[in-house]
Amino acid sequence: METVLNFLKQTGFVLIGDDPRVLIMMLISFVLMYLAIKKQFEPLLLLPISFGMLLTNLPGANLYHTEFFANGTIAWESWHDFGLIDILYLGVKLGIYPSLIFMGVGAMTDFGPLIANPKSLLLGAAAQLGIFITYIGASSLLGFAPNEAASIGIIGGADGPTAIYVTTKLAPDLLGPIAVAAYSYMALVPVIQPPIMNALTTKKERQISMKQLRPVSKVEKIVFPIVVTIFVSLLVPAAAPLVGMLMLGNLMKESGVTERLTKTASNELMNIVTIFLGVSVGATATAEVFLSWRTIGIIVMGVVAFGFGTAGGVLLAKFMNLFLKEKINPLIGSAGVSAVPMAARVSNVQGQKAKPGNFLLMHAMGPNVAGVIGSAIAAGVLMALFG
Amino acid sequence: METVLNFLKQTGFVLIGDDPRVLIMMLISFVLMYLAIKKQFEPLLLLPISFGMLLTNLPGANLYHTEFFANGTIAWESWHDFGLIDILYLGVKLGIYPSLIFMGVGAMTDFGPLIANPKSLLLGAAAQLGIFITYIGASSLLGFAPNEAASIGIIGGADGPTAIYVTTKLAPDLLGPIAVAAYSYMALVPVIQPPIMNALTTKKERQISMKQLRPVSKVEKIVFPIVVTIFVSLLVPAAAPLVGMLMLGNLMKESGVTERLTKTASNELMNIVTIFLGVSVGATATAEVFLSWRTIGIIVMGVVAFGFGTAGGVLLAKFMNLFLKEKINPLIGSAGVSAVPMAARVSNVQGQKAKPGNFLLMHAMGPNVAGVIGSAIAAGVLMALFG
Amino acid sequence: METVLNFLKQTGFVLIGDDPRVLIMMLISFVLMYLAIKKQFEPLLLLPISFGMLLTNLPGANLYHTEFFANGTIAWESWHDFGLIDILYLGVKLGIYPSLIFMGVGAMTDFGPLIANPKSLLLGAAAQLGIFITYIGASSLLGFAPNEAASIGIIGGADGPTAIYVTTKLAPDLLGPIAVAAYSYMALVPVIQPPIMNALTTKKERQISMKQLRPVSKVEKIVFPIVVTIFVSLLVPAAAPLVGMLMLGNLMKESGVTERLTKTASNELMNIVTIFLGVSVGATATAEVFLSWRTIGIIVMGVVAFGFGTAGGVLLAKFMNLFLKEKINPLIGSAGVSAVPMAARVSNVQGQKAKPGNFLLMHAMGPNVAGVIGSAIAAGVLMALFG
Amino acid sequence: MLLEAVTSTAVDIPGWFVVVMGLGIVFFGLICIILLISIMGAIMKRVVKPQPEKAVAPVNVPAAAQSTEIPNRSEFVAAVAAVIAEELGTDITKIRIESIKKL
Amino acid sequence: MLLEAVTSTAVDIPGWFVVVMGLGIVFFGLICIILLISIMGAIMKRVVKPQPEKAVAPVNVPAAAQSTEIPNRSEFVAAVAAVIAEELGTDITKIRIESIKKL
Amino acid sequence: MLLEAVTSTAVDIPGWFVVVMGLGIVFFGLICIILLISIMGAIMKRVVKPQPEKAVAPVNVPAAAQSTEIPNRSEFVAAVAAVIAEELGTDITKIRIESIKKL
Ligand code: NA
Ligand code: NA
Ligand code: NA
Repeated sequence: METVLNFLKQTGFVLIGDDPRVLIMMLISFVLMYLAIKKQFEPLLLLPISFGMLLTNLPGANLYHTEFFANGTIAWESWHDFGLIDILYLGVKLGIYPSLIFMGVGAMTDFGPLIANPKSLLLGAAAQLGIFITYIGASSLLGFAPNEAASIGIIGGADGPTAIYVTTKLAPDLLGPIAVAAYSYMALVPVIQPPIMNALTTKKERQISMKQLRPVSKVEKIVFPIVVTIFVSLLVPAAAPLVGMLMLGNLMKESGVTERLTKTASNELMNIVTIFLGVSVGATATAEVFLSWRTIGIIVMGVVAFGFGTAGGVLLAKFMNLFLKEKINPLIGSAGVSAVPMAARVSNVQGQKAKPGNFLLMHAMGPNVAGVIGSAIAAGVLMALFG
Repeated sequence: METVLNFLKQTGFVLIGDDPRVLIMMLISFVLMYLAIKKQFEPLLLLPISFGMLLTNLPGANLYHTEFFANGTIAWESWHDFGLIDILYLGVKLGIYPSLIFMGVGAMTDFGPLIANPKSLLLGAAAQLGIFITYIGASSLLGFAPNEAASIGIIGGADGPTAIYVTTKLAPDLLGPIAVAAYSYMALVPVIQPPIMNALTTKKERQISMKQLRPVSKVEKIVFPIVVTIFVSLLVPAAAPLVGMLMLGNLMKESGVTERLTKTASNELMNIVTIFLGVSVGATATAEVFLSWRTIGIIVMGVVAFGFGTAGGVLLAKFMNLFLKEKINPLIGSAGVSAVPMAARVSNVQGQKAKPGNFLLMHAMGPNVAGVIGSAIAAGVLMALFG
Repeated sequence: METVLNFLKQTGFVLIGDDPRVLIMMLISFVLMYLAIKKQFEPLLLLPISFGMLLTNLPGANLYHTEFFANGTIAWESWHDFGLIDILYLGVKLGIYPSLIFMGVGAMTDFGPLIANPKSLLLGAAAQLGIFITYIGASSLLGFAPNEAASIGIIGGADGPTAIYVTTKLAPDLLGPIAVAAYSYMALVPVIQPPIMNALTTKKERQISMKQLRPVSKVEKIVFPIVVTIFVSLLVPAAAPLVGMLMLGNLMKESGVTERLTKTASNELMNIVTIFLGVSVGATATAEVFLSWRTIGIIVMGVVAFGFGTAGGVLLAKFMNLFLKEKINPLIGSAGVSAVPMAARVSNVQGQKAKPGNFLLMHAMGPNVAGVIGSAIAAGVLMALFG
Repeated sequence: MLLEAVTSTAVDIPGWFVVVMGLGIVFFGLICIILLISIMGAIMKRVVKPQPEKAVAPVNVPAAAQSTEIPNRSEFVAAVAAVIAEELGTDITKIRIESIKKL
Repeated sequence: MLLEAVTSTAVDIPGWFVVVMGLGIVFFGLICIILLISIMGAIMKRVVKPQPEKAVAPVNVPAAAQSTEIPNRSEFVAAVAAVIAEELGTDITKIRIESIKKL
Repeated sequence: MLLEAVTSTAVDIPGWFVVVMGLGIVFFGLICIILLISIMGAIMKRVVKPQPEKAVAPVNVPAAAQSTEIPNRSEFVAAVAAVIAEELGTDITKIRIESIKKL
């Protein structure tokens, strides 16, 4: 009888008593699941992340151990006690998953609109404003350490893999809240961006039509990923894993000779990595690290990052119009944050609201994919400064 | 000339002389291949297992080294001598493969029939009787150590990944024979179960028709995996890796928003893991561990486990009928052992034999999937007791 | 100001100054990309290889570190500094990737033509002549060490995974140039072989028609991979990982009962491994190891290997015709080098040039797949001698 | 972990205890899940307006195809397509998908 | 690595410097890529005879379907499908695939 | 492992020996496989009633493409089906696949 009581005392039910904050974390994971499933907030990532968050907060299950990855190291000697998610997490910790996902992204990306209209790149640069403004805000106003502030800023890059890669290198403790914020705000792009876009533009500007893009030759599309890989990797070597894999994927696609590899990179391999990445990133969100004012700070700064990024893109477009003969519709500037292809669709929708039939999608794809390169460069700079 | 003779002495042909038992093991692997290919005994697992068994018993090939995994440890320092299967085996040893397979299983499982008829869960519980009866038999009668007896008992769970996971944790030496027994008996369900089912039921009982199940809402199907994950993981934390991944797969499926992940989890990822798991589990079946009276004991106890599990399910159904207004057809009780979906099909076939047109398949799917959860709980208890 | 200048000094642009040879390596990678994309030289491998070569030669990116894998060891203790490709390279270093690719190859190979006409195996043996002639040439004439000469010889095996596997074991420093040579020459088979084939045969010989092959039963196709696995692994145990996996893939295919595994092994799994293998093998081609007279030696000896292999196959076919009643068309002898299925197609094309309508494809497939087994055996012998 | 206290003395656990304890927890667990399902069902009824997805045991599935309305359209089409693909793989030659429509 | 010199004194980097430096390098990098694209374009025009693959924004793709010869049929259908999927993703409502045939 | 004895003195192995030994074992191995295939064939004939699967050398495969058939038919249908499935998943209402036929 005594033994049985003894047993019951050691179930997860009783262990909850030791740290009831796990209940709050479970609730948070439910909210994220709701957002992922019902509101379709980037479900491919948020559903695994939220489930990982649930699993890690089940007392006694020991699927993930924060202590094995403390202080930027890996407790290899404890391999015998590694839980399932500890092992999946190795791919995050070693920086493999984000690069592999980027390979898949590259295999699905068409840089044609960017090559056809290289000015797009300026918009993709301006929209990285949010990253650096947020860095200042997080470090000066909220007192985050510089490496943490840099990781928070990169939320404004609006690229999940980039945000996760940088955070893993600079501030792994914040991985959970930053990943959640990054993917949530990417899903909220249609909510966050339009008011800013409308506030900063006149109706007349939003009605600007843009002429059809020139055709881009296959050769240009093949040379582009090679040139960008070399140039960006030489300029900011820390960005090489992300940019290199992105462009390898893209080269495989555009070459047209490795179709089976392209298909696998952008489907099965990417899906496998996405599941592993999501579950293990979610698992880092333990009660201890997540339930803190810092998380709220991150969530607040995340929306600031998206906001300033949006504004930066739109304002530069307006500024460029001062000099350009063929005016740019400033609505495509906001697509420079990346959040591919959601932000470009938002530009398109807003453009059609201002003037039905005004298709901006292809024009917005230019800044949109430029933003991916832009935030990879920004990530490289931040990793170099604070790595 | 002398050198050449020297060479010949060191081929595998000559090494066979050192331990001719490998010839018997090859024969056994042929038998298993025959069963897998010709008799279609769970070929997806048994074919890789049997081939792994063949490879490991080729003297000199050194694809797998028992000694590197002796005493529950891994000889990392010998990485330089790791053979191909030693490396694939790491996924078994670290407990990764069974959980990943369970994710795929979850992504293919419909818990609807269970939610529609929760009483099914009692049958899924009763059918775990075989596990514990077998534990007693193996430990008291055959003299197996408790941890070994527990691993043998879990054969009665009729879930391959669960059996492999438990055995890896409790009695890795027995992995080969237990995996072979588990998958063979799962394939033999249509042979093992019907006589027991018929012996324990009257024809009238077998003719009972059951009314159509109620529709289950999408919300229920989504909430179910979350609730079960939390509850089971808290009750028996050791079962969390299995149940958690099973339910993650199921949640991905039922959510309907992560279709590409669901597809990969239940196809390519599962297939890759199945190959690696099969080959490496088969490779543990070296002559030394396999050719022993203990293997025969395991094979005998395995059928005992399936038999008592079947009986448990059927008898509880009969017992429940004493109290229920709407009678259960006791033939669906046997499906509680799991062996999804084979056991449910057996119930259906027997039902139709008793009364043509009496479709029991959907009714049997309830206990069938309940048995998966039931044996995961039983596994958790055994791992907690003997881990 | 000083700081900014300081920064610029440390970009990759400046680092190029430290070792401008990387520019030459980039040029070489461009040439390979051109061959892969425009000339379709085995693009599935050469495109990832060339991109890996590019990435590894971007100064500062540090995606791959030669020093971590120096002297046949792995600097595990430096895991913290492992770059992306260092980690991908582990699969090469541990010998996993070539075996997994061979499993996929096996799952796509039909040994039927070989079983129908076992004499093909003699041609597959004779075509390994190139391997050993090249060994002699590389070691005696060019002064390569025996282990290096053996790795160079295996280029003549005309099987990429075999060449990579052997080189990883015997002379990892030469991995880059040997992989490039092996895949390039495999792509050049339609250029290299025909002149040799024509020089060694009379028009009349090339016009020989061969009678249709007998049907091969399913049972024979199933038994064949099992028998070959056992026999070859016993004869040359070092070849077991390659032959075993090749035949596992083939058995899965021929058994007809594991279709989903076969599909994954020959598609997604193979594609994933191909990408990882290609990029990481390419990354070993650093300026230091690649820009050397040894590389030119390897490239020269590679074509010698292919040439003598071709000649060996053709000449043995002619020799066999001295004794055979039903003459063999000696054009199928050249297919014995493997380079599946390119070399068999070359035989077919030459056959039709000599006599339109003379279909040799199926007849050439016999020696073609025999060459895969033949070079695996040769690889085993060389690894045993010099490993 | 559950039962951890016992682990150290594992060899001493009597067999009947394992059976009682093991089957007991299995039954306890699954009975609790029954309750949880019932609670879930009750909450569903109140909070959510029940959205019956489909009957779980559609005995007469083929009948569905006779109506002009095709429920679960995508599954249906996928199934049809699978059949066609299957068929064409096995050299049957005259198949049409004509007007899978919903006008 | 870039900026390595600063790393050791990372805590001392003033915020404005990070912004100026960061945005500066981002702009510098992307402006350089603009130049590279232009150079690439110029070289293309000279060296390679431009082979326009297709318009990037092919408004009237369906026209292709009018011809009676359909080369590379499966690729073609995949492409058509992709276009449709794309379009439909952006709420356009009335599309038919009618008689993708080759008679 | 085979030839292990030699390994320690690897540098001393004369080249001709490698060639003779190597080619010798390759020929020996493949000749043995010839014998094994023959034995297998002989046993097959006795034990199993031969079940000829199909002719190994279907000489006139290309001919198939000449007919009015749609090559790669199953891929084609699968692609179309995928599109439909996709579309229908997103509740758009008027789609027809009419006459994907092969007449
Ligand atoms: Na961005
Ligand atoms: Na079970
Ligand atoms: Na070969």
